[in-house]
Amino acid sequence: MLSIKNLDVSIEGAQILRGVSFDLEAGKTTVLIGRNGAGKTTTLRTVMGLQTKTGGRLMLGKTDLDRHPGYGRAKLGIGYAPEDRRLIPAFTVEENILLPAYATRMQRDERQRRLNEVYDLLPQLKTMGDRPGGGVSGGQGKMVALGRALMVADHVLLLDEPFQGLAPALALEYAQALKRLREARPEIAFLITESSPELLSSIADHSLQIERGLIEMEHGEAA
Amino acid sequence: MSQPVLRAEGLELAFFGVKAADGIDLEIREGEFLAIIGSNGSGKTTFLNMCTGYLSPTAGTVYLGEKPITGMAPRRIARLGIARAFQIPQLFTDQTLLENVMLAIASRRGIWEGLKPLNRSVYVEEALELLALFGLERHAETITGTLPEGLRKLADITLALALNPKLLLLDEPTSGVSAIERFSLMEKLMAALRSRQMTALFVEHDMEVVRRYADRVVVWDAGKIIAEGNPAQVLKDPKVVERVVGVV
Amino acid sequence: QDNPDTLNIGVFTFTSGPAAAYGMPGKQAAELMIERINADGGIGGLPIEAKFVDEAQGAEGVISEYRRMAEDPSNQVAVAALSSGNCLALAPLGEQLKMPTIAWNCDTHQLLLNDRLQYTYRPNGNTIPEFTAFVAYLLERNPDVKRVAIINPDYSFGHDAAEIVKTAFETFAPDVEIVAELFPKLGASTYQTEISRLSSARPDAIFSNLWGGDLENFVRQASPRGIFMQSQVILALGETVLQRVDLPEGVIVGMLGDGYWLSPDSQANADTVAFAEAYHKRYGEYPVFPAMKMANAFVVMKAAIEKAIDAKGGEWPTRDEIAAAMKGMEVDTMTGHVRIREDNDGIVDQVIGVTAKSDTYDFKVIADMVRYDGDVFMAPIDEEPVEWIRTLDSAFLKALPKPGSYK
Amino acid sequence: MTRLLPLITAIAVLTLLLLPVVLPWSQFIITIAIAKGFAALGVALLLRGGLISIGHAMYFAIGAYVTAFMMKSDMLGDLALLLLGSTLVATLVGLIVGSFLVRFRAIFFAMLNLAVSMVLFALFSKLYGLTGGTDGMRVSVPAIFGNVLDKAAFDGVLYYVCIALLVIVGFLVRAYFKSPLGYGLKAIHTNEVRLEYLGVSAYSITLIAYTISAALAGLGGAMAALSIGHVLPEYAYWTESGHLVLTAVLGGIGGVAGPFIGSVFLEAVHTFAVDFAADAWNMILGATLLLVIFFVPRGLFGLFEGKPAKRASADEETGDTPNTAIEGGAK
Amino acid sequence: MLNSILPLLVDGLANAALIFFVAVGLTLVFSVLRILNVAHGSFYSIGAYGAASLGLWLVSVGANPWLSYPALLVSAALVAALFGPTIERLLVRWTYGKGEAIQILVTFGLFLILEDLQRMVFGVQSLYQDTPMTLLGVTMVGGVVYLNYQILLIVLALIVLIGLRLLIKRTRMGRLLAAVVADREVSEAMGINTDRIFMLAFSIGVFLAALGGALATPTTGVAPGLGAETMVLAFAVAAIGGLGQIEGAAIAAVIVATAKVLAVYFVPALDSVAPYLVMLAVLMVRPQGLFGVAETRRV
Ligand SMILES: Nc1ncnc2c1ncn2[C@@H]1O[C@H](COP(=O)(O)OP(=O)(O)OP(=O)(O)O)[C@@H](O)[C@H]1O
Ligand SMILES: Nc1ncnc2c1ncn2[C@@H]1O[C@H](COP(=O)(O)OP(=O)(O)OP(=O)(O)O)[C@@H](O)[C@H]1O
Ligand SMILES: [Mg+2]
Ligand SMILES: [Mg+2]
Repeated sequence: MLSIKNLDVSIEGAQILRGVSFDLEAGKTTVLIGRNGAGKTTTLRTVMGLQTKTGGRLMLGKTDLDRHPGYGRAKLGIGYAPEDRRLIPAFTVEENILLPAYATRMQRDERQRRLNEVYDLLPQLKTMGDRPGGGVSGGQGKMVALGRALMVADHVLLLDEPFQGLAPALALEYAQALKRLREARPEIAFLITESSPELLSSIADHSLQIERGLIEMEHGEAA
Repeated sequence: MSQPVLRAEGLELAFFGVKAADGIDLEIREGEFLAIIGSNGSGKTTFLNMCTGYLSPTAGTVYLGEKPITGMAPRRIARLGIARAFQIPQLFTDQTLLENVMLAIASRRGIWEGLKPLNRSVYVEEALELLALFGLERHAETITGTLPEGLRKLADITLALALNPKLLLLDEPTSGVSAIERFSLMEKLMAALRSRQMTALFVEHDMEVVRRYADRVVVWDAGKIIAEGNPAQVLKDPKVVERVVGVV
Repeated sequence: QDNPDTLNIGVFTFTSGPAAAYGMPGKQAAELMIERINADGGIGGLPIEAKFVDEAQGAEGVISEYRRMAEDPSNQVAVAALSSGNCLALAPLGEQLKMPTIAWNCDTHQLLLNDRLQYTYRPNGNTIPEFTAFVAYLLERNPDVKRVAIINPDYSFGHDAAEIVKTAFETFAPDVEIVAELFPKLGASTYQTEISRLSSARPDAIFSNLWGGDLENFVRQASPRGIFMQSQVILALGETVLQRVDLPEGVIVGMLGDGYWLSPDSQANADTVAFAEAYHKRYGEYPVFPAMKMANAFVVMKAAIEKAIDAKGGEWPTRDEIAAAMKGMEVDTMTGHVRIREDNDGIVDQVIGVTAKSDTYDFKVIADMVRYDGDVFMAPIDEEPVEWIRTLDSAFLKALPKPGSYK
Repeated sequence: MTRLLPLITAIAVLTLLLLPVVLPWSQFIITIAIAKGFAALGVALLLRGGLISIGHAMYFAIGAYVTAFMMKSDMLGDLALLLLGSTLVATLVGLIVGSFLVRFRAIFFAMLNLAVSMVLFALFSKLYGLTGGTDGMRVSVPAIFGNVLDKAAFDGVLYYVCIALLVIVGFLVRAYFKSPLGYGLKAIHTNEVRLEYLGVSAYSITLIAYTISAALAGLGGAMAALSIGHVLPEYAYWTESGHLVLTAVLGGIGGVAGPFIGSVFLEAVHTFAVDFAADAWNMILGATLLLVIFFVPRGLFGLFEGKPAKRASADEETGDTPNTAIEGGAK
Repeated sequence: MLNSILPLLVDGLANAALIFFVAVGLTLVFSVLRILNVAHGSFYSIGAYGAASLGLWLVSVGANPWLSYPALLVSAALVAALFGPTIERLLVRWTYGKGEAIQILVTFGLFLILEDLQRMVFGVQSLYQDTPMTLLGVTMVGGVVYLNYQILLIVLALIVLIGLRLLIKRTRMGRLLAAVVADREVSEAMGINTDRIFMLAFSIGVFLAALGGALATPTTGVAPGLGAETMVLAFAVAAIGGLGQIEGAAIAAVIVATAKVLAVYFVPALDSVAPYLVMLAVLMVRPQGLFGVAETRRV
């Protein structure tokens, strides 16, 4: 689905990613594991066009992502939940979830259908719907960010350290939600970064280890 | 039984109708390593904010020893000996790591030292020593704004340690730190605390960390304390399992 | 010492900012005068070469320009300046650096008040006679005036004028009441609130020494709102806007001196007429009084240098000699006559009149003119001039020529 | 590069000392440039803490007016007294005004300084009896330790006094930058919360900075008043303050020399612009400003400075032993 | 009694209307781009010059005088179309996320350049074009003659206020704007073309400033220096209202204008400092402005 080839990224003269290559397959969950500062976030941001790359290619199916500016990638069906949530504080939770739908000019009924779908998968969100985005805690925010990403994620879903800072109960819920999602939307390719792999063992199909901007080893099927 | 270092009585605070603290009573005893766990949004960070003067509770009082400190500015509370590390690292992002730590040391020793330079050997040596605690000395000359999240977190803890406080409050010290490094971080932290004889409180989501390191654990839910005690027992409490630990 | 090849001078005026509406005619007149004088063989055989300095750059820029100019011995005369703040700052500098300076538009009576200057000369009169004359003219024309409002720009020139006008009313017509005193900011673009205030105060007469773009703005905003119908308006610097805005008839206007290009004296002077025509041809406008003030400053400069050359038997004079030549000098200017008093102040007639339609021009001209003798409103040397006004009385007014007497 | 700094400084000071001998007309311009440089240094100092003041010309004006007032009295008209007195008054006013304003940040800090300076500007222009209104006040030539000189000789002395002060005050401010207080000021910019949690009062840090900056501007104002010989309310006008910020950023806020470099540079550009394109002075200034900001973002001083501190890199091997790299060395 | 208060009211509102257009543009640009645009006042004066020139041209070709009203709007739109996108793209865009000092200085540099450009193009004499004002005639209010045009301005300001409010609260555009305001990067990731939003917001700001200038021409002359003058006032109003607050700008405009009017009527000496005194008073009590929201860092 998404194919990353020889990705090079430098920030302020320091090379952060060195020839990162891997493919995401539809219906499969790929986990990117690495220590702090290894380049996980940078990889995701580059896919979203938030970070300029110095080399390499990004292909979504047959589409070259270079032809699409950062803001166009949501419309192509790539959903992204950033590490630090980044909700719009002044919007309600529901408005936050709907934001990508407005941005990509989604039809009204399609919008509603997807919102309901998100609420089905993540029932906690429904109860928070009209709280302001600035008023939810760190963990709740992760859920909202996932819901928001799902609004447009037709092909690829990028989740940056979704479990970080989640209380274990919530992390389990989150993992279950991911599983439900996996079943409900088998066509999506998942890319999840994580520094603690154990939570993902149940859902990961592939896992990649990234170290200092290099993909170190590749496990075929996760244990 | 040892003296309480910090005591909170009946703290209450709500945001937009959401109760982040709903009658919190808690004591931290001298020399202990107390863990706070709880679901997300249950008010753990808010509690730390109230203890350190960043937020004022609408009711209740926080005592440091016998002295009420509610309503005091964070800097006065800091001078009384409570230091804090943050959930989201709070650093001076356009200065080097070394400068960050030296500034913290200078604050402790009294920042009003006239025009004497900051990078005198006393400061530099102590700062490097502190940085060495978490193996950060290699990054001493790095602008902290460009450090990866995990290292920023460690830097943040180092700044709090530099104040050499009586009581150290740590908000999720291991979140954002990769699983591989989590325990070694905690080991280093415990060593530092012990050698300095500090009392500490830490908010944590990793139950394994709590189990291994906490002397006592307090469980938060929706602004209330729902359980308290020895980690081994508390973590088995069905209420805690349901709301916080989760059933695998 | 060798004779120089050119006569280098500096000319200070506003060429940018809101004050340029007044400063540019000065600059244009200077350019034209230089051209005409040079075409005529220059001064003492030397062509004039001028450097223009924009006063809008602020006092310290102006001062540093002046210093640079004065410290270069090849520069002989400074024609400076427009703004009274700059004039006051440059005068002592002129003494220190021994730079003959012709204060072409420094009307503030503070300039020569306390110091005996050797290098700065003002051939164009000062605020005391200029504004007292308007009160005299108004009281002659509208003896029944009881309520007077003042609207002047908010800086020394405006406040000084208000002080003088109020003192003159107190002296000549003590029953006149000042019903409003407004000082809008210099360069204010809108006067609507002030106009409402003026309107609601119902004054019989409104005095104003607004000038430049400010004056144009005020007139344009006040006239549709009936101010000119409601009150007798006195625009002390009104002559400058006659060609640019359509003032109603009967507005008392003046030109702070005698510098009106259409006055009988000017029209009788072939050189002035030629100058005005050339000016019109070049700049599309006839020379308003700042232009005439500048032109007259050049006339004085030329006369002084020529006098100094004569005194030196044809040799080129030093700066000191040029300055000395101006002492007590009397010159026929393009619009009348000036006599430089011992305190270096010029005694110049005051011309005042009212706006009227013209047969010849498609803009208003000044009719019903009076030409007050320069001496009558001049305070004696070393007397506090505003206090001096109080020593006059209404009998003094009787002796003056009447409106319409200058034909 | 850093090690060359003392050398460059020495050369610069030497050049300044000799300049009037070579180019006499430059003496006045440089005096003014230094005077304004002091004010710009005050502004730059605040900028280090992320505080933009669009009102600092008021302290410049206060320094200038105090000099003018002191000159009016018979006893106080001595150069040393004047410089001292003006700086003192500006410092005091800075302390008082600052005690209200340093609570504010960002745009609000800028705007409030603007507002206060405009009120002061209005006072200077309206209190005719006291300040001479918009015509300003004359500043005659003061004595130097009781010796009365003529203007030209005095200007010469003033020039060298300014340079001496530039060196002395420059070193003091540099020491301040390097002290914990100076670092604390920089910390205001990035994280006040953490600063407070370190037990440091952000309020006091900013108030000290503000007061120092007012003192610097006041000193500059006194020099300008003495050199120009006339003070005007315009000194306090907001565009003057804008120019001070411009000077500071143009020169660079990384070190003490920056604002002075900016100031001398601007005076030079001005001098040439007046000769070649008098009508486009603002345009030249604006374009210069943009060019410098675009191409030398750290200001002209950045050209002389060493490389910025190391940024993080994924390459862990580059993390060499830190001690040697510390600027100035750990003794 | 009423007769003496009424003129104060009309003057206050008419003044407020003129200030409002500029201040609201400034505040809008600030709220979206987080940039205090010092050159904003220049767009006001360029708008004024444009409207006056277009109006004078219409008169010179003998066009129907009623065309002078649309001419005001057209010239503002032209100025916005000409300057908005280009300046945003060439200069302002570069400063995003660069720290306030840089932003203020870049726009200050732009301001200096634009001021000289205007002087080169339009000269130093003031331009004046009052057809729209004369066509509407006058009205007596409380014994004082007012221009009907002044009253029209009040109405127009209200329309702009309501229009902007609707745009921001009710439209998709408004929602996207708000998102970009809060977090540019995440907005981009969620599919918003933030570049376009910024350009649009900046151009709307330019349009509002130019519109203010254009609408002012029938009652004021246009001369060099107008921009600087207006801008400081707009700053004060935007700060008093709370930066980024549209309703705040409206109310602050009324407050500042009223203060000015009261000063002119009762203490003329305070006329020019009135806006600053109001600003000091308001910000001392409410540091974030009347409607501003205090930003606290969540830790
Ligand atoms: N703006 C920046 N300037 C300089 N370096 C940066 C910047 N952003 C990231 N880096 C560097 O890029 C490297 C990779 O960062 P990245 O955030 O991708 O790591 P990560 O694997 O996501 O780590 P974490 O687990 O801490 O989130 C780090 O060394 C970081 O310091
Ligand atoms: N400054 C604030 N403004 C509004 N709401 C707030 C604020 N701070 C906290 N809250 C709300 O108070 C509740 C408690 O928040 P708090 O940050 O204390 O939770 P927490 O227990 O630390 O959660 P987490 O483990 O996710 O960090 C949450 O609902 C949060 O949204
Ligand atoms: Mg990351
Ligand atoms: Mg928390």
